[in-house]
Amino acid sequence: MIKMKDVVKVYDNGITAVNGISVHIEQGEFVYVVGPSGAGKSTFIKMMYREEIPSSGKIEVTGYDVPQLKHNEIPYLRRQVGVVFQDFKLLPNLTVYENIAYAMEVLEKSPKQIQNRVMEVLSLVGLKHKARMKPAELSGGEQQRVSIARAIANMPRVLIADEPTGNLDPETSWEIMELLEQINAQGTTIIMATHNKSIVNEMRHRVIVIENGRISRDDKEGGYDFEA
Amino acid sequence: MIKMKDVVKVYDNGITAVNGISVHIEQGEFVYVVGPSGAGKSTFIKMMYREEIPSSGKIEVTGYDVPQLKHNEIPYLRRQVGVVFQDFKLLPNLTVYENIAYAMEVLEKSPKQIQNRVMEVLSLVGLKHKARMKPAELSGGEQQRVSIARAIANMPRVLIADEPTGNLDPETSWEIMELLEQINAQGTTIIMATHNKSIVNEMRHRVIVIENGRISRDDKEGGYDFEA
Amino acid sequence: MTLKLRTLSKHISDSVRNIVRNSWMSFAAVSAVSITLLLVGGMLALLFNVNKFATDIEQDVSVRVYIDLTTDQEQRDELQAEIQKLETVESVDFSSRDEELENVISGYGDSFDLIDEDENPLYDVFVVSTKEPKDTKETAKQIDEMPYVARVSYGDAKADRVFKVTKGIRNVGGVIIGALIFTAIFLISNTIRITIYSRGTEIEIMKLVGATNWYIRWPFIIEGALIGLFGAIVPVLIVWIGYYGAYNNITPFLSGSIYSLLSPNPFLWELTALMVGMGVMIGSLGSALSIRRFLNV
Amino acid sequence: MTLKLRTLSKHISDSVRNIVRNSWMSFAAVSAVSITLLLVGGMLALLFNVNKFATDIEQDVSVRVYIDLTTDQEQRDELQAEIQKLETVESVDFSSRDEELENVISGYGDSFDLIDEDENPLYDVFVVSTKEPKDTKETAKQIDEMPYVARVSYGDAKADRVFKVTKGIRNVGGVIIGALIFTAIFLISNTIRITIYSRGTEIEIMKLVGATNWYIRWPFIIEGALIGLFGAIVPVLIVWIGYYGAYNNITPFLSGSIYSLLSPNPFLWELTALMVGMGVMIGSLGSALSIRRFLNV
Ligand SMILES: Nc1ncnc2c1ncn2[C@@H]1O[C@H](COP(=O)(O)OP(=O)(O)OP(=O)(O)O)[C@@H](O)[C@H]1O
Ligand SMILES: Nc1ncnc2c1ncn2[C@@H]1O[C@H](COP(=O)(O)OP(=O)(O)OP(=O)(O)O)[C@@H](O)[C@H]1O
Ligand SMILES: [Mg+2]
Ligand SMILES: [Mg+2]
Repeated sequence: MIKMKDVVKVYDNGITAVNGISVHIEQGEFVYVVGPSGAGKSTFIKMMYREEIPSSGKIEVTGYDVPQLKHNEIPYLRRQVGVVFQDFKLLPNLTVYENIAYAMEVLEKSPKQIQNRVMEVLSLVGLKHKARMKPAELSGGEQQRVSIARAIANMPRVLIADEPTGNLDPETSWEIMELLEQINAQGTTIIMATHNKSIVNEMRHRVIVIENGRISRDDKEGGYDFEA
Repeated sequence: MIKMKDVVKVYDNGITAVNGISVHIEQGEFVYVVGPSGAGKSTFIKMMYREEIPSSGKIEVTGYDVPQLKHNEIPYLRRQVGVVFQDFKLLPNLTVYENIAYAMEVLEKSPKQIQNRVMEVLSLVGLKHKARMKPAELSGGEQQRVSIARAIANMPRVLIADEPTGNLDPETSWEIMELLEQINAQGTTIIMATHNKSIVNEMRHRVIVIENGRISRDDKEGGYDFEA
Repeated sequence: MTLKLRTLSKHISDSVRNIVRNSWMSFAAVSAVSITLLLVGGMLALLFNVNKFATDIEQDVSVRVYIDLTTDQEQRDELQAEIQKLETVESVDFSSRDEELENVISGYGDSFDLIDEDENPLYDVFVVSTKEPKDTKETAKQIDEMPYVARVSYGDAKADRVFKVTKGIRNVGGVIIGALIFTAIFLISNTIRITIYSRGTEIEIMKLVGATNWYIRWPFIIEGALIGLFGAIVPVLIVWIGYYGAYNNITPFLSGSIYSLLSPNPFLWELTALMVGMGVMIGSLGSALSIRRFLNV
Repeated sequence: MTLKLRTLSKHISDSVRNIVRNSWMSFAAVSAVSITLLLVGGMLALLFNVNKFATDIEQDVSVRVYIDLTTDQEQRDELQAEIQKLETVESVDFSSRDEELENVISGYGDSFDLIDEDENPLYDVFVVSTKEPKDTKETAKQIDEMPYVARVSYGDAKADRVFKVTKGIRNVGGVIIGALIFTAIFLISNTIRITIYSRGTEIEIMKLVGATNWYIRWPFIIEGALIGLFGAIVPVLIVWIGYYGAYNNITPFLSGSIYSLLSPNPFLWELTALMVGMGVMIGSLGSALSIRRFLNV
């Protein structure tokens, strides 16, 4: 499903964010990625859908050779991968509804199908009543939930979530986690970077700990703590 | 220090984010503001430094009659109040160093003073080595810490922090909390909106719970839980 | 690049939505297009009329055929018929030596009052106009070889000077038009580029949620075309109103003279087509080109 | 608004930093300013020379004083002296009736070869130039009342036509200059407005961290001025080079004629001042005005 081999990412400013990571993630797995601030979690994740290109190493996602992908193939990789971005990345001029619909229109789905699915995912994240608002009119947590709704709208084979509960209260966080569990149960691979200790400790899944750009621990049913 | 009386905020889109809040916060207090996503915490906080103007009600902050302030007086209010924004609000074209320095230059402090203080706050948040980078080159948690560093640089009388640990791992979050405790111990009033249950429960302070735009609980040494 | 009809209509509605939602940006872009096209349209209207004026002047350069003093009426008619037969000749007008003298007197001042009609030192003249100004010289030569012709002049010096001046005017006008069109292309596409650059993050997000380059490009191209189109409306209106105003005011003064303004009918339509065409073309092309730098993400 | 020297130098370095960091945006703005100023500068150079040309033509309208046939040498000198005394008169040239006849022959064509010098029907003439074209009529009247003067003409019809044409040229030129300057103001400030609008969030952040309106405004104003200044460099260079090129190429052709181009020396400096002034003024003012909408936050 997702294979990384000796992946290194050195940014233009000389910072080595990922320093030799090799990992296999099977179809249907649920993986937490944890680690201190600036450890390279987001970079690790961004390379999977080619927001960043590794400096060296191999990455394979749902059969695509990601670093070697031609420009015109990238959109098709990204359609297999739903992403909840750490900074949401909502289109500021579109309403909540339109933001989610856009990600579906890109696949040229029928308007009927789009309408139904958008309202469905909006009610899943509890924001059906805010469909007509612009992102700037939402609270931080609401924007985050729209980003989640958009990521799952196309029922992707892989769901990548970077800190999806960072702006949510514990109650809402749990609701979102249950949603992700359901999606995972339907066979979607989930990779989730998080700082939320209680979630990682209570909903046990594979935990990959990244420190200083390297995987320092990789436990099948691990807990959060990565310090000694 | 901070007084609110019957404050209501109805946004242009008709949403009532704050629906009649009255509260007194004394100089030197440390107050958590908690509540579910979209409850009105950020709105409550934004009205203190006039990012938003209440639809009705009175607000007094460090002696300023905030809603009645003339346009040319607003900057002087804001210089008394350091703010950690939920979405960081860093200037994208300035380096980390310059972002913090800008908030001090505005007060026309001497270059020497500015230089010393900027490096000081950067080392307090553990980012001295990233001083020359642009915000876009930082991880989410690093950007958040820059925003914290900027807010405390001018040693404001009031520090307002909206979700300051949302993108930080628990370890770093504790370091930041200790920093805030220190600042509070020096007499700075701190108002902090947060979703971090363990922090609120372990570092006990006054807790204001906001639900549906109203204060549903206000405990001197409360815990996080606001449900039932 | 093959477009489903549904997708096309989606692109169109998306582009309209973008224009409306970015209203101030759209307004700034539309007004930049408007003012540029107004400048181009106005100057083109002026320059094409200057060109017309130059042509009118050139047309006025006629060949003067001085007829032998000994020629009688019949021979003169014969000569006239022969001249008329030349393919390059438009018209032949007779001017008697008495009329010529009057011309001289009125043209050069009345010092010539002194000359009696009996002392008239002038010839009878045929004034020959050619269809094309450029044929003047050749025609003059051909006529010179005909019988009964004393001498032919096409006011060599004067004509050459006129042709030189009109050529100069045309060259300068051509350079100005070229410069204007270049300026318009540059300014309009530059404005569009700036507005698109300020939407770089938006485009990046579109790419990140899986949009293909063409899916992103189309609404921007249509938006550019619409901005160009909307930007052309006001200048086209102004040019029509202004030109009709000028035309109606100036034409009475020119009546009777050899000069006339370009008739609005085909001219304004051509100008309109040019302005709208430029707006739409530069707008859409400018969009398509500016967007490139954001697409390879 | 009172500025500490340190703050001022801070503002200047901030504005330079902004220009460098937003390099593509600055480049787009600078090039929009450049192309606009080039258009304005080029057209102004052209139009001012057209105006000069019109003035040259007007200057050429001289008063012709026909001297009584009975006047002797002494009386003629007396008359010349009297004319010269008029304040409006620039020069008085004598042209004998023989010279006049030659003029007529060469000017009107050689039909006049037939006239013997003995039969010369013309007068001796003083050709009087006035200092200002507008004084022509009045001067002619005054001279007409002097003794020994048979008649005075200033080529009434011709002069009136010349004045009409030059007035027309000047009016059209004035309108074009006005339109160009308006266009330049609009386009440059519009470009600056768009670039500033795309930095709205930045300005809001500045306000949120406690910057006063003037603290935010100054770097933007300076930035606008610098963009105007940088934008003026290339067009100024092109205008200098182009004008010298044109001047050196055209002047030889005009030597001996009454026409001449405006001498580069004061003219190009004035044009430079105008272009730089426009760039800097519009740039800084455009900045100052565009930024307003973001400041009341
Ligand atoms: N675009 C970039 N250009 C240059 N350096 C970058 C860029 N993005 C991240 N970095 C650097 O790479 C390192 C890893 O960043 P990354 O975003 O992967 O961290 P992270 O583990 O997601 O942290 P956080 O938990 O704070 O989000 C950081 O030190 C950061 O400064
Ligand atoms: N600028 C705005 N315009 C219109 N409505 C807004 C605006 N900002 C917030 N709202 C609405 O006001 C309500 C309260 O928002 P607020 O940001 O105060 O919530 P919050 O308590 O901070 O939530 P979170 O924990 O998710 O950040 C939300 O329902 C939101 O949709
Ligand atoms: Mg991250
Ligand atoms: Mg909030």
